[in-house]
Amino acid sequence: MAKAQRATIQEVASLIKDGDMLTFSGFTIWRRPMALVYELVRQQKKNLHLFEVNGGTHTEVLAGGGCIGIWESCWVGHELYGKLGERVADAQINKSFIVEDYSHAQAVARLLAGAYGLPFFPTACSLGTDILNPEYDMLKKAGKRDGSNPKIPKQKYVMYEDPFFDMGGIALMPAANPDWALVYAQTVSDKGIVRVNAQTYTDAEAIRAADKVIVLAEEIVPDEYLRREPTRNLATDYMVDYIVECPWGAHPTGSQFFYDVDADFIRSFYTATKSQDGYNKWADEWIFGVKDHDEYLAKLGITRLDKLRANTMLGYSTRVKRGSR
Amino acid sequence: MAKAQRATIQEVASLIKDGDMLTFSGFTIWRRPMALVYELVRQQKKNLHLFEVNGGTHTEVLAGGGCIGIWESCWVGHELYGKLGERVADAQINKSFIVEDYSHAQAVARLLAGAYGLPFFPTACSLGTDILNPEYDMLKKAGKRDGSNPKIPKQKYVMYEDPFFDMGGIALMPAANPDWALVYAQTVSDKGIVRVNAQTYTDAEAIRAADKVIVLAEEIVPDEYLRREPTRNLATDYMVDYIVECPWGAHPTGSQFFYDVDADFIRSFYTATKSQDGYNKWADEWIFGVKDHDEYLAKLGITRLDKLRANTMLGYSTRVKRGSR
Amino acid sequence: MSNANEYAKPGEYKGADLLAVAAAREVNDGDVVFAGTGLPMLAIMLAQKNNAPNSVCIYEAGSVDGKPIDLPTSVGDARCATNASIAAGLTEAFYSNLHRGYVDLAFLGGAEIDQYGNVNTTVVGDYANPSKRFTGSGGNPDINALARKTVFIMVQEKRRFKEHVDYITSPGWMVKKWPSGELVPKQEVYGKYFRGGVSAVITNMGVFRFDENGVIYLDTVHPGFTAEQVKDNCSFDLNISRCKGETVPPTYGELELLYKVVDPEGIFLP
Amino acid sequence: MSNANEYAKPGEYKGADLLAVAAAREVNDGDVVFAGTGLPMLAIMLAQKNNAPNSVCIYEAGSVDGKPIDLPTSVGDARCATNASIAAGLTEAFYSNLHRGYVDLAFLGGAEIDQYGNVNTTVVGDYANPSKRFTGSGGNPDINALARKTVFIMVQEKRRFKEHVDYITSPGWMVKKWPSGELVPKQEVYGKYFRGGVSAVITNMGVFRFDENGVIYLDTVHPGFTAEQVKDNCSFDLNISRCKGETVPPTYGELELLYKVVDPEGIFLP
Repeated sequence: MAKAQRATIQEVASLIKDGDMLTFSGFTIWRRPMALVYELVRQQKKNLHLFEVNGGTHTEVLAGGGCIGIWESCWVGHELYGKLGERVADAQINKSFIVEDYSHAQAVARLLAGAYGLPFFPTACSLGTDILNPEYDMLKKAGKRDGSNPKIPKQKYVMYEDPFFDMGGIALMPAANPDWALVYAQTVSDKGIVRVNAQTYTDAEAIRAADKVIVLAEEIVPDEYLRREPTRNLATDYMVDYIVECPWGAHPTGSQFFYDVDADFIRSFYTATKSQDGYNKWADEWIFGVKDHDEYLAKLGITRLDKLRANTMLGYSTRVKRGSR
Repeated sequence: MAKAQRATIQEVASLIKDGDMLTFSGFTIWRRPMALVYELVRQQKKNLHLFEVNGGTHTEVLAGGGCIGIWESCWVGHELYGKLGERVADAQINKSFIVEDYSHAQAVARLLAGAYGLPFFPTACSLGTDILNPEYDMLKKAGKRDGSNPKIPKQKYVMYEDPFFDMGGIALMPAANPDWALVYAQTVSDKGIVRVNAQTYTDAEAIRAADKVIVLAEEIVPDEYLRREPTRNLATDYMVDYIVECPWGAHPTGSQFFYDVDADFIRSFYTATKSQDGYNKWADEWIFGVKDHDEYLAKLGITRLDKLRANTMLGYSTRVKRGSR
Repeated sequence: MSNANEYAKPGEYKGADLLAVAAAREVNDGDVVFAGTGLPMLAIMLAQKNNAPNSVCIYEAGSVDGKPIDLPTSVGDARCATNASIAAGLTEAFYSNLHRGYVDLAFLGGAEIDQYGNVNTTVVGDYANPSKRFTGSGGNPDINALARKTVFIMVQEKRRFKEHVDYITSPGWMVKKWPSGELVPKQEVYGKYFRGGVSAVITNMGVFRFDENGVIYLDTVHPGFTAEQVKDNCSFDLNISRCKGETVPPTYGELELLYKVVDPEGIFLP
Repeated sequence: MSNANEYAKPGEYKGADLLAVAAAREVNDGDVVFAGTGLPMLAIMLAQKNNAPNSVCIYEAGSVDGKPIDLPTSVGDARCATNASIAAGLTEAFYSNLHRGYVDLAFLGGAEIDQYGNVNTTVVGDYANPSKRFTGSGGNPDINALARKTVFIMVQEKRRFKEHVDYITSPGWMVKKWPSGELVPKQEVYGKYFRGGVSAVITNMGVFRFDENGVIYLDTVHPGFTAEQVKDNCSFDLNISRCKGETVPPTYGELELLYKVVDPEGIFLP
């Protein structure tokens, strides 16, 4: 049955406890639940266990904010607008949190297993690499694979010989079932049905894999409208726990058919956050310096936001200057 | 790249060799490639190896036609219009072909593994049942699990103990990668992009799992039209080998938004085919008695077909009498 | 209707009516129900229009929470997807929903059942040399295996209620552990995937439940039948000592819903 | 353009131009190409508009065979899905397409590479105590592992061309067999999943290929450079004995396509 409750960003953020395991919707710099991510920093969450198929600007915001205890993923950066994830890099080098690397398809395998309620999912991707180096199992090195934390599998992966077709050895990847999926979607119904535009990334899997789901949506629409085209919906209402209507909630990441990536904003974030001091100054201005999402938007201003607004036919902005010409 | 060739029912049927492994689109009595199934009987194919997530009227047509050598599935019947699959039942009882039973979700697991290029897929469904009784592995009993046929796995399933979360034993189901997927879809583009309406059943998995794919479509449309809404497409052109435009190609099974199930036709088929003699008489009239699909449709007549035509808003017929009132 | 809540008297309703009504009453409001073809579809639609308006129905062909305008005749019917929240495929139904653990109640049929609630829908006789073939498992054992509760809807006949079924298609409370095949409690085979099991069997003669040892007993007998008659229609020694009386008959309101709203065309209720 | 097929002279094009053009020439018409972010996107779009009009591009975020009107800046960009045949997710890209075996050519970048074509995009130094962190693997090792051929596009620097990379992120011709970690031929680790491997590495100085033993050698040197200069920009002893001459420079037509059609906004080509 529908169980999704309407709530505010502050309310849903307050439900997330230090040490909880989180995953996110989106892909690198697209459809990230940024308004909620900022609020997690504002509420100074600690020791969060991130499992994400891929990282992005939101990961850097949380890393710099000192919110992360464990980061399991395969990639972090800002795509064309910042070639590295400097806060995660610092953390790995200074061992301020645990970094566990998987490949992209291995991370998808883990989330698929979680979404399907399977203990593991097999994959032949990335065999023969240092990603599978037993010496580089950082959670094991930290003594965290003893079974005491039900969210941390007893092994990073297991090799298994195909008994059916003699294909050879294949890697079994353990399920990932985070406590929370923090999702940004373009549209959610007043009962909790979720719909996204364009690529679905791993959003459907993240929603199903997580124990609890928060959906920030650009707009909340009447349930019956989304039921007219059920083939276009990503998740049903009983998979969602909280819904928040939050226009521009993915900024500075992009939201197909609503707004484009704010390249300048991400570029300046990247430049500013190459050092922790730089991050702190940036956060003082853009996270702690604004009370909430409304103040954040007011600070950005309508002129900037309108430039990002998507062309209704193309689904992305034709007004932003993207290159040198 | 697009490689799909236009062809006729006769041409594509002639490409399927005796002994080939086949799977089908659709679900029980919906979206089955019936026009092609009839032609397989007309061309008197023998010893076909059917792997299907579930059977239906088309299975009975092939069973009665003497086309089947191995049937791996979980169910056969005509839903409300015929409570058993009499031709398959006779074959199992008389051992005229091999019947290998899986559960529905186990069969889905096998097709998913095939679609993803995995050697197996895990499932906790239907543990503790006689479906997993080693004594009832009929392909093994027939000596067909010796690895000589690459389409028959060396084992029916393997139990594996979860090494990650101590969930217990889970069944690993071997991949199914049929030689052919025989697909009926409402729409295919002139380059081979496939789109279906309403439920997708296991059509996407069948197309990806099979080595070669034949698509019978109600209509062939210009490629650019299907590219305007890529989220609605089921398969891309390079996954499809042959396309056949074949209106009413799924009759007597249903095709959402084109026509409903022909309940009377299936009921009379079921009644007629309780004995092999009855089947033979039926086939003489409806398969061998008509030269091709056009003659079949002419024999059915426009009045009957128009009754089945789907209401354009609801997607099914509101003109057929379905019950006693 | 003024007398909507009054109970109909024997003779005013058919066996199938009570079957559907009694089954519908097993649905708790808000349940996520995974229903099989036939009477279960009738029963869940009645429940949604009566006692469990917030219950949700999943069909294995891939529709989630459909709100059919016209009664579907099978789970793959186009009608199942009308006003659904999701119309996808079997992977969505069996893995993203069932295997993941969203399903509260399995609503299924069966050909034969044993004292532990094991159901056979596959063959009569030795599987390797059967005397009769039924349709086969379909999704019955999958749904029953991983839902938190299962209700079976069946026809009561001596030959259908057996001490041991010829073939366990769908798991009850005592199932087979392979390779030995010994009967063990369901929990032992399912490990942490154990979520519950068969909670009720509803026939045209009575409502059955299961005791602490997973053995079936008669819970209520339908009006017009005696516990002894039910016992006579089982080939094992049915425990009728816990029978707490008559099954509550349908109300006129429920019958009205069944015949006027749920199945006005007379598809499952001629 | 009258002189579209004439070759540009040194000084008339930049290093990145030749990089993109040489990479585009590695695409055979009809190839299913799985491309990573950056220059590979530029190169595949050039190939589609020039020598391989029937090639198809998959991006890991879930778009298949998109026909972007505007150049995407990353693989998850909304622009990737314009006029695509499928817009789905990573499961579609990595499993239904890559793992199933539909991909002919992987088109990828890299930070460091060794003589066997192993690529590092993860860390500098010991992984447990790194001195520098790159972005991480992303889909690079997955795509490279299961495509039939891989082309890497990289910057040529002595510190980037190493005898052994600090961390094998993406598999070359000699990979690590666990738990021992000994270097073995890729086939040995991939079994029947072996479909091929790295076929070319293209830098701003030359085009490299691999010999029968899976060892890299210089195939052609870009105009304006000598084989010795390339050798000096590798920290291992590069085999230049098989260098068959100069890389064919871009044509004016290719440059026109790159700057006017593929990247008119100056995103990858300032």
